[in-house]
Amino acid sequence: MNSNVYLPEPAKIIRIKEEVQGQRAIKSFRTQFLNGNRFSYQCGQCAMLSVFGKGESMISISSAPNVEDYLQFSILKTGRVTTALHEMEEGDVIGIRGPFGNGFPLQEWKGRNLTFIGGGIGLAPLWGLLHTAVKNKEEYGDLTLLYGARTSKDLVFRDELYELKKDIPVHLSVDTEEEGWDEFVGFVPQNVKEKVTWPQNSIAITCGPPIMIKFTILALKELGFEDDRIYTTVENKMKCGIGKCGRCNIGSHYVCKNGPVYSWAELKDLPQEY
Amino acid sequence: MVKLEDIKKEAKKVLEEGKVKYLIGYKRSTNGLLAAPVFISDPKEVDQLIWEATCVQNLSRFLVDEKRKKAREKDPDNRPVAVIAKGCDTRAIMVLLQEKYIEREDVYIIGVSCENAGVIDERKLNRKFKEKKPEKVLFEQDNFSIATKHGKIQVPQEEILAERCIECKANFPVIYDVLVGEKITRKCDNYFQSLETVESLSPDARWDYWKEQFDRCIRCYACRSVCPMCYCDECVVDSINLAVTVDTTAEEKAQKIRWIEKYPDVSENLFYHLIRALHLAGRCIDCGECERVCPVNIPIRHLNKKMEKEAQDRFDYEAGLDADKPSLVSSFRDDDPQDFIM
Amino acid sequence: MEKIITKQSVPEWIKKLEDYTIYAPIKNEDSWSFEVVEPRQPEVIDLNYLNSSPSPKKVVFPPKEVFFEFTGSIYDRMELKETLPEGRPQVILGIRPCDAAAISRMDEFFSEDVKDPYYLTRRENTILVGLVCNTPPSPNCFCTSVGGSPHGKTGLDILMTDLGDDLYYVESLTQKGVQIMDVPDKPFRQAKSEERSKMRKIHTDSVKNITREIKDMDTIGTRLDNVFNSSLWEEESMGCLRCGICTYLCPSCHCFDVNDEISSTSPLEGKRVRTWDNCQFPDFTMHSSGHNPRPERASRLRQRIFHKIRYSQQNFNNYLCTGCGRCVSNCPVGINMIEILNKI
Amino acid sequence: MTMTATREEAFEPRIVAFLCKWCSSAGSDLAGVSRMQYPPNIVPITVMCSGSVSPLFVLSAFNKGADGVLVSGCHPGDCHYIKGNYYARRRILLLKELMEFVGIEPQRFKMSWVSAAEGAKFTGIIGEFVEELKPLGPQTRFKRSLAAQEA
Repeated sequence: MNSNVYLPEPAKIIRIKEEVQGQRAIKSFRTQFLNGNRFSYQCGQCAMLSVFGKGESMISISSAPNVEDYLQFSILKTGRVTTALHEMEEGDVIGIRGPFGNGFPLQEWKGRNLTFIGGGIGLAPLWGLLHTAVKNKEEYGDLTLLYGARTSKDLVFRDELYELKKDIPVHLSVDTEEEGWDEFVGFVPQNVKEKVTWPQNSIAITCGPPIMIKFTILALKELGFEDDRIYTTVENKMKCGIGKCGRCNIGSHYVCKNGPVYSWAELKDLPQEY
Repeated sequence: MVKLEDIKKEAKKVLEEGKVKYLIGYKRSTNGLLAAPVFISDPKEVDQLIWEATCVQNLSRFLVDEKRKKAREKDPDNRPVAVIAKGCDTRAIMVLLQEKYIEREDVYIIGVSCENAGVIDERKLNRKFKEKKPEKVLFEQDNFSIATKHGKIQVPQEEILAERCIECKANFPVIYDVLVGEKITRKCDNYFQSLETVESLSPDARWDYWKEQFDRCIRCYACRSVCPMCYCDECVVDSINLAVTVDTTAEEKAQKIRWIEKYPDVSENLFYHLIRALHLAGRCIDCGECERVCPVNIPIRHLNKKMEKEAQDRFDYEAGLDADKPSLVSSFRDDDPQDFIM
Repeated sequence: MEKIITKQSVPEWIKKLEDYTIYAPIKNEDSWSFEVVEPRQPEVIDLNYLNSSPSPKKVVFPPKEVFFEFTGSIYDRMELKETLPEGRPQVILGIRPCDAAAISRMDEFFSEDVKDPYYLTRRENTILVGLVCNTPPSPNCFCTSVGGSPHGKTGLDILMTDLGDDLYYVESLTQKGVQIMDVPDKPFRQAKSEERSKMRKIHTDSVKNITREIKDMDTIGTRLDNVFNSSLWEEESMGCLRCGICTYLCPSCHCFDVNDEISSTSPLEGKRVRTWDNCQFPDFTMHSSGHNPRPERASRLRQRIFHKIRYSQQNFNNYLCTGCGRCVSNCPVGINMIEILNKI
Repeated sequence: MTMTATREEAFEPRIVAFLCKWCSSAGSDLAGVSRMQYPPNIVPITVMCSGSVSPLFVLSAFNKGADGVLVSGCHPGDCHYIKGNYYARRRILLLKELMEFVGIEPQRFKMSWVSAAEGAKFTGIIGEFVEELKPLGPQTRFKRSLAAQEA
């Protein structure tokens, strides 16, 4: 990447997939750098996406690091930049800087059972991690995914999820009853209590709306998970990505730099300013 | 003659009776000469209150905070808030009532008359005193009595009186629940005297003058923040809308117009200050706080004063005297001036 | 190098530094600010000043910094032109030791880990000429509580001491300092030993003249941690107007915002601009969803004080406050960091 | 610009005109269909009523480099919404006074009443406006500086 950390690298959107429609629309964007550059990163890291003229937004990279052809970002339409991204088409040009943040300590988890727990768009930061673990299945214990959304229409990566079921157990859930839904009905933390068993030698990785994360952690604690076996990612408003602009801090930590991945053991001692 | 004891007595009484949630008054500051706002709910604490010519703040500003806070609370205490208010401050309350931002029963006004005096301009005082550190400034008949380490010094009023007090139209409360002091009007020959220097300049010279002023602005927005009339949740100069809820759509947020850039530049600063002055036309009651708080000494008050003058001269309108009147820009008369229209 | 210059010779010295942009305190009615001195008019410099109202940080960290310009079209290609500041050398003349120390804190911050090329380019080209505070420029000065001194040398290239009698004692502290003292027709002369002892006496006395103090700074970190969840912040912030005076005037506050400014839509032309930002504004941390991690004035006041004292201690083993007292003197409602820290 | 041309000859001011849909905008159309000539210096923006012209629009036009701004609405008594132009009259007066107080050239900001039948009046106003603006040169006072950052 450029030696000037504030200078984005122009990239082309090569594929757009509509994941969720409506008011809380989600699209997945695959991008390639115009100059053919590659960009090495770890699972859980983020990148700053520029829509020139609109601004920047910090987005987690949802493709796995071993994917060489593209970077994927799954983005919920929520503000100025993300709305502009949603209006873009394949072939359009954006800017990318990064990667930023610490990433998941996947190497340290070898030999352990990994339970991935996602809610809504919160599956995106886990997606690359999940795929990396699945690809190297033999290095880990049992891999499990629990994922839920408000309704079945709000689930992201729907086709891929059913594909994934061939490899690992996938427990889906929706918040309320709906016709034709034969999996769990209820909130993700409830599903966690139901499906996750004795946590010995297990790591739980959760991401989703703050309220979901909060109750999922409570559920995991109840199941006997120790604080340093629970991982989550934090998001805050960001402008620089390198711990300089000063707004994403929780205590003395900058989420963009020291985060976004935290074990509950670290996070519980930091101020609740996220 | 306003006696501090009388203010304390009224404050204590209203707090003891439990009629009000808390009281907003003035206390001695630890930062410097000027008083600081104090929020008292325990009647025993009324002894902190002071009443001097350093009580510059317009405490009605905190009624806006109170309203915002109440809106967030699930089970709010609906008792009124007591506020110690000078003449200009009560006119601000009048505008808040006129615009139905607050209701009369939301506030208990302990009106205090400035009685032919007013508050000081700290800059004038510092210019005059330089090394002799003033410690206290009290009103005394036609003079200010200033306590310093070197003893008391008498200074004629007009030498250190704030410009806005010299040009004050009502230095006694226009609305109150209790009144401390007497209704005495200060004499003033020309309420808009301070504008004359700038008005008499040619357009080019006026521009040179204001350009220099706006060039200094660092856009800390203290003028907006201190203003009781700048209560909008969404300000046109902010880049995002603060009134976002879970129901605000992404498009609404994306379409928020950015009228000006965030950095301080003459053009952007000018835009901000002019829009603010226009939004205050017919609403500004000349408490002068915007100018007082400005860390780079921009004569912001003159912009508002200009609007006040036009409102009075052209439309016979004065702000903050009547809560039942329609506002300046939401009303008109058939014979409003139109000689400027082609 | 330790020299003497007469006050009358200072303009002469400045005139000779024509390759430099000179920033110096200039009086504007009731206050001072650091402004560019026209090369031919060094007489406007007022070194007999207290301290500037806005801090001189703008010289190295301007309120507006263009990162790059972009041209093109989002449908096709986008060209970026990096706009690093020009390397013209600049001098801040007469900076107070607290403000110089603040710049040195920013140096550390902007060069730590990932480097900030804009700040560092400006900074590398900046020479700081400090002026000792014989008496505190503000009744709210408290530099000695936060590791500074009215004659502190941190960050400075030259330190000047007003000896009275129309003389400055000028001490170069770095090679950069030596460089700008080395001008033709030297306006300087060697310092005599009695002038040196006079300078020392002034330095010793200057420390004694600081009356404001934050007590027990050695335990401030843990004491702050203990009151993180206290109602103190709510009480102290009751009057807070959520304006930007405290942070914008602060010599070491360096948080910023980044926005795109468009000058043409077709072709798309514009620039990405960094501006100052402020932790006291509610939109500073507000997420796009409307969720705000620091929604109340209390949490924002706490953030400012923690950032200045506690977080900087944890991250840099230093304070991000150098005791200039601007936030105390200029707060419109009398919020006083010194008093708050003395309460806990 | 040739070397011999004076600045006044070469300078073509740009005027942003906020025209009420019900009258002035129709008036300008009438001027057009009647083949009346008026200088091509205006950027017309049709608004629903002169009363809907916020001071923000005017300041924004100047901020983005307009050399002159015109707000044109219906004659008193003729407002499609009964009172909109009366509100405009007050607001625009305040805005004009304020802008002049900070030193904008008074010639740069105008208001007019032009009915749908007054194509000729519209033509005249624009012509006169352009002539008044030419000697002033480009408007720089309220304009956002696009110059590269200052040192």
